[in-house]
Amino acid sequence: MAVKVFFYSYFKDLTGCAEATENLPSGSTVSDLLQALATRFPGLAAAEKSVLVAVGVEYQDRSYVLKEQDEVSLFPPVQGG
Amino acid sequence: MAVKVFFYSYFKDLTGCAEATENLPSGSTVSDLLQALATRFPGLAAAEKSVLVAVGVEYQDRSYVLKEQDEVSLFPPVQGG
Amino acid sequence: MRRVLHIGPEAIDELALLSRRRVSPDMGAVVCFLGFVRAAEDGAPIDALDYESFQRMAEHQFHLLFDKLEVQWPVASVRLVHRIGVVKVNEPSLWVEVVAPHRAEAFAACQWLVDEMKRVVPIWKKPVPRPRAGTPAGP
Amino acid sequence: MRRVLHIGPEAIDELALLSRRRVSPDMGAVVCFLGFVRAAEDGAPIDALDYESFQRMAEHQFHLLFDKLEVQWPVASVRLVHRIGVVKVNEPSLWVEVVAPHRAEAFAACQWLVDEMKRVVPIWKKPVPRPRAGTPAGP
Repeated sequence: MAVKVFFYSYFKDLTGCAEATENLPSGSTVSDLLQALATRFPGLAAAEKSVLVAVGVEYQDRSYVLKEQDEVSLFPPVQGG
Repeated sequence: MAVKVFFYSYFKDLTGCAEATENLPSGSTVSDLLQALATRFPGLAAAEKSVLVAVGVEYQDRSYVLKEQDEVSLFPPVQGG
Repeated sequence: MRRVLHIGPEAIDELALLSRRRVSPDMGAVVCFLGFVRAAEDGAPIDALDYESFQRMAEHQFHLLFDKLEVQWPVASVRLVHRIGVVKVNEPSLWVEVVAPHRAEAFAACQWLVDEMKRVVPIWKKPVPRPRAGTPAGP
Repeated sequence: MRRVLHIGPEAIDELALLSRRRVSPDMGAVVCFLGFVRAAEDGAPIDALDYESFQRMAEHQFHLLFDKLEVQWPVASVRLVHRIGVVKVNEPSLWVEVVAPHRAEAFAACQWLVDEMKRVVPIWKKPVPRPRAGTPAGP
């Protein structure tokens, strides 16, 4: 299945793009997605521990099972205010 | 010695006046003053436990030894804001 | 620390106060508090509160609090206005502003100041009762 | 509970926000917080902060916080404006106002909201460095 991924803040610099699509076997988790992305974007791998993950507009943890059409956002710790 | 006393808030209603002068032996304390005033203003006696005492613009407790020219203010718990 | 204190009968002019705010470039946080007169006092409906102050002592006690505040927190500015006399329901009787480098100290200092003020500053309030409709005036 | 939320690039217009404040007669406390951009970020002088938001999620997360706030405290109104894009040093990036019956809950709710926002709302900042005088531009 195809999962759309969006990057925010300096993750756009680490990956060189604002969004990407990753093809994953069905049943894949956020953790699987992060592994696939780490291969494709080595810059992202170094930041992996601090990556926050949202699916749609909700936070999800690494065990979340992805579904077709899910829009995943990856970003560093937030810093509003 | 003559000590000037000022009343604030509903203590003016209890005593019927905004200020009074009390003659006390030298060496008298705030406690002595309150006793003398309780005789003169029975309405004040009932409120005695909650009376706050200032000499000039500073809070003082009941053991404070009064001096000639001291201006004593008596008032109930404050309620600003 | 900048200190501005006013205790007086004028309505609190928030816009004028805002226009005189000074925040230096190393300050990151401003906390303001406004206290409004509520429609009921001790469960009874009121029209207003009538505030009285022992003016000279109130000013002195506020400055003692400012002294303590300055020692406890790195506050750049504190401004406080307390209205006295009759303040109608739904009008502010108290306005406080604290400017500090970070939010934690701005919140803490502002809240502490209001709490302490209510403990030591000689100001009192008297409810101005709301006449009950249909109730004839007393004897 | 009244909720007003705006996340956008416009300068925060405090006077306009004040003019739209609503305090019902049973409310006794208003607490406002303003966050200003400070002249240094991590020890280095800056000209500004450039804020980015994941807009749709930021709005959703703010509303989740408002939901939680409303359960914890009897707040009548919360209004929050977060500026995004370039915000210069000494300009506010955040404005928050909480209206509640009493001061303790107004302070607690306002401070909690700012703290939680900084934990969960997807907004980020990038320093816009201040060019050092006499330093030639890089290659």
